[in-house]
Amino acid sequence: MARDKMIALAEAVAKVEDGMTVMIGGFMGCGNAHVLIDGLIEAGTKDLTLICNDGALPGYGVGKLVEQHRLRKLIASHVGLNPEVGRQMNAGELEVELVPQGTFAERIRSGGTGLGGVLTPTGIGTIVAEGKPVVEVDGKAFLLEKPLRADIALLSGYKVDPFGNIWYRGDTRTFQPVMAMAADTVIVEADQLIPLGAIPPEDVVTSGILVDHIVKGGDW
Amino acid sequence: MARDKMIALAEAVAKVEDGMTVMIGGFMGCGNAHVLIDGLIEAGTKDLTLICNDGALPGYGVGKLVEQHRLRKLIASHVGLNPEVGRQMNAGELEVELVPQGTFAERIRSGGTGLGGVLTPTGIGTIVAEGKPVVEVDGKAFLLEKPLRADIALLSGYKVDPFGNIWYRGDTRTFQPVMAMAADTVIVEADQLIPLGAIPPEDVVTSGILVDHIVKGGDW
Amino acid sequence: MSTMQMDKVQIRELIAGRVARELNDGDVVNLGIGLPTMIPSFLPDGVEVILEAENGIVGAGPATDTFSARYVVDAGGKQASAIPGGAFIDSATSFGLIRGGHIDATVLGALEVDAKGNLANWIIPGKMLPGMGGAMDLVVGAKRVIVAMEHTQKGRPKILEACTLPLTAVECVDLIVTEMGVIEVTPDGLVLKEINPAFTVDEVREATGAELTIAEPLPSML
Amino acid sequence: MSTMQMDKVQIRELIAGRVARELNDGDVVNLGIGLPTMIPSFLPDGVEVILEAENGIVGAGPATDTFSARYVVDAGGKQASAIPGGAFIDSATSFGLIRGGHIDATVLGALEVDAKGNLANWIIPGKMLPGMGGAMDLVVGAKRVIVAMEHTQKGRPKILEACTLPLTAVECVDLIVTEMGVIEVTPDGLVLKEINPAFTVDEVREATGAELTIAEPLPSML
Repeated sequence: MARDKMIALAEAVAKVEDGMTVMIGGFMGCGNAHVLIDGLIEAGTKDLTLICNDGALPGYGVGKLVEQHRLRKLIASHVGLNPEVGRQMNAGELEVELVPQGTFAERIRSGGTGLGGVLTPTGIGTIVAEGKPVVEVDGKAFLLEKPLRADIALLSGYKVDPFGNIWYRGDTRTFQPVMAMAADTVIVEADQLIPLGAIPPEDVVTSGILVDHIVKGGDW
Repeated sequence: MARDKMIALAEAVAKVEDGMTVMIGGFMGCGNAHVLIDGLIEAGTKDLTLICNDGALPGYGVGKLVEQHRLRKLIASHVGLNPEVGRQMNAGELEVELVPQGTFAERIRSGGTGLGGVLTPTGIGTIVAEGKPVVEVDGKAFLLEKPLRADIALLSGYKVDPFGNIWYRGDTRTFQPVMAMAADTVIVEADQLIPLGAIPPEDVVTSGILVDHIVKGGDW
Repeated sequence: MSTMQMDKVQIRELIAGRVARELNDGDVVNLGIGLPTMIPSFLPDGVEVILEAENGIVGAGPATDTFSARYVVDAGGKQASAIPGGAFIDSATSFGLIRGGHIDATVLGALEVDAKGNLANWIIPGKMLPGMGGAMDLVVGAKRVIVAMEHTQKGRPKILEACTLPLTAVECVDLIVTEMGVIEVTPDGLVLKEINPAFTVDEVREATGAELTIAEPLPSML
Repeated sequence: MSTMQMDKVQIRELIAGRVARELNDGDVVNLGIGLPTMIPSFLPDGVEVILEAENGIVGAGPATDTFSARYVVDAGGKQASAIPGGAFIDSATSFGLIRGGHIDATVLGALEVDAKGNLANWIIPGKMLPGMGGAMDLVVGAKRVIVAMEHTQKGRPKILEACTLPLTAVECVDLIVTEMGVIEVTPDGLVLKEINPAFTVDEVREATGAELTIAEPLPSML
């Protein structure tokens, strides 16, 4: 099991091709995969569809990808703290799909766990429901929201072992555990590389079987 | 937050009334709430609908509730290791509803998280699908399986603090985290009582906000 | 005293203070950004609530040295912490708690609320599109939805017979607390349950775009 | 040598040994109870697989003193462990992995398999009703479904044109490994890919209740 999945940052970044759909975890920049994002900026990667809870802040986290016009589309629940998202949207430079945050999490979970979608009461009677099927269960109406998947997920882990087991610090966890299941390729940047088995099996949050590659994260 | 939720076993057991629907976590007896089960046996509680993955083994865990004819109905995924379940079922003494194990977990999760049900490919084309709606999503068929909820959930935790935060040891975790969300009242038996805050916030598996009462578990 | 004589800070403190009295000891509460975050400092003695931050904290607390902003932020993106006994959870679990009715109350602002308890608080077409964030899930899932807001917007009523802006959710609001009074949403419409004695009932009616039933007696909200 | 000349243990070892060669280094594998649990001991040198136990172990290992049976059992209810680097996960997550295609292969027994890859392995009406456990999810979700079983049951074929027993899942089986040969389920039906040289093709055909296409060449399964 002690497979070493470490690769160089450039190698990891090269796996993200122009036009791909990318998931990045975190919330308002906290928990974003900052090192990998800087790598994408450096590499010039563009035309991405980004699935991330928010647009972070200008100059911070995924906000950098927005600022540098690397996104064709953003699927998020909140973009209010990064005015550049609104500007590009109004200028027709960026397509934005807004999803209620709970539905956002559950659509990704659904995409990663083989379910057909989410039956949620959230959004019923609002513009979020437009064009979506409504399924009635025992007299109550639920929106059918479809699964979300990506070509690649870029995660940020605090303690990561060589097999890719991840322990997230604080509330950087956010959408990362569900994203780890919903992408064809999963890359984690590790703030700390620790020996195999150093995370007690009860405390592993994302199992290494979901992780393809590890890059060095750390200070920034 | 340092609320002391400890109650005596007899008080906890009295909350389980005849005829109630009860969830018990664990797998083949491992992780069952053994102390609470013994309490129910002692108290004579009966006519229960039990939602538990399996019938455990004769004389072990929930198997005791079967043996002592305390169940009116069992909702489970597997009952093969406890022949008494089959005997009572054939004798018309016990109603058994069999649910695929993944669907079982997800129906409980759905019941606890306000979703309208589960859209699963599991069971399509089998007798499990009989009488259930099929929902097509992007040309693929999914069974709509309804949420499961209970009046009370009886959990077994290893480390439990006074607020009811739970850390499960080994693979006793099983269905317990989803059951903690899907019952009106949640009681946990604690193998170890630890001080508030002794579980790092990242390692709390079931938050104390879901737990109503704690009883002393421990050796058996 | 009319609204004009209260400054913004006084209005906000009045509202936050009154909402604080709606919360019970031990309640799990999710507070929206802005005014609602002022509520904890007004909690009566002996009332302690557990703050849930939808990005993944049960038992959210103020910034501390132990928890760096790199690893712990609240739902407003600001540095935060978990109090002893708190937990960090993933977003699917957090919204499972929210949608599943495990949050006793959520308090948030509004652009409009109407007589049926419909809420509009996330979008002004052509002007503002920050995204709904967690609001749609919160107002659908929390056991109790309390709107805390100023009664009017530049003199125009925000409490209406029917919302004109795109909705956040239908029939979700339980209580509206403003600087003028406390209004309950009932199956028979809006009921003014308490009033700020600085205003007359007629003044409240005038500032409200929906029919109000007046409770009798009508105690002071202060 | 015919089946009659091989004892049960030899048959099971033959099947388990052949299935072992289907697994790749690093594969995440879920093994059903019984015969499939023998597979790990037959893995070729340099091939290490990660065992998933659906009750919540990623990287399941044998019983050790460190992990007591009170706290760690495998999917058969027997004392087990997590190997270094393993993880204990809850059941919703475990079946999320299974249904979501994160398990490379599952190996399990069958009562019947048919030409379309339909599988019946959980119920004999009026006789046996253990429950499907995790089998229905496993065969729907795993990337590769391998049936490991004796070719016949008391001389009656278990591989049929169409299953007669209630199904576990439709069109889910990829490969069937028996003591007589290795059969692949293809869109055009069943293909005998390898044969146990102790049997002739005619003997295999006779023991099989469905049409078999014979691969050319037809290598030995040993």
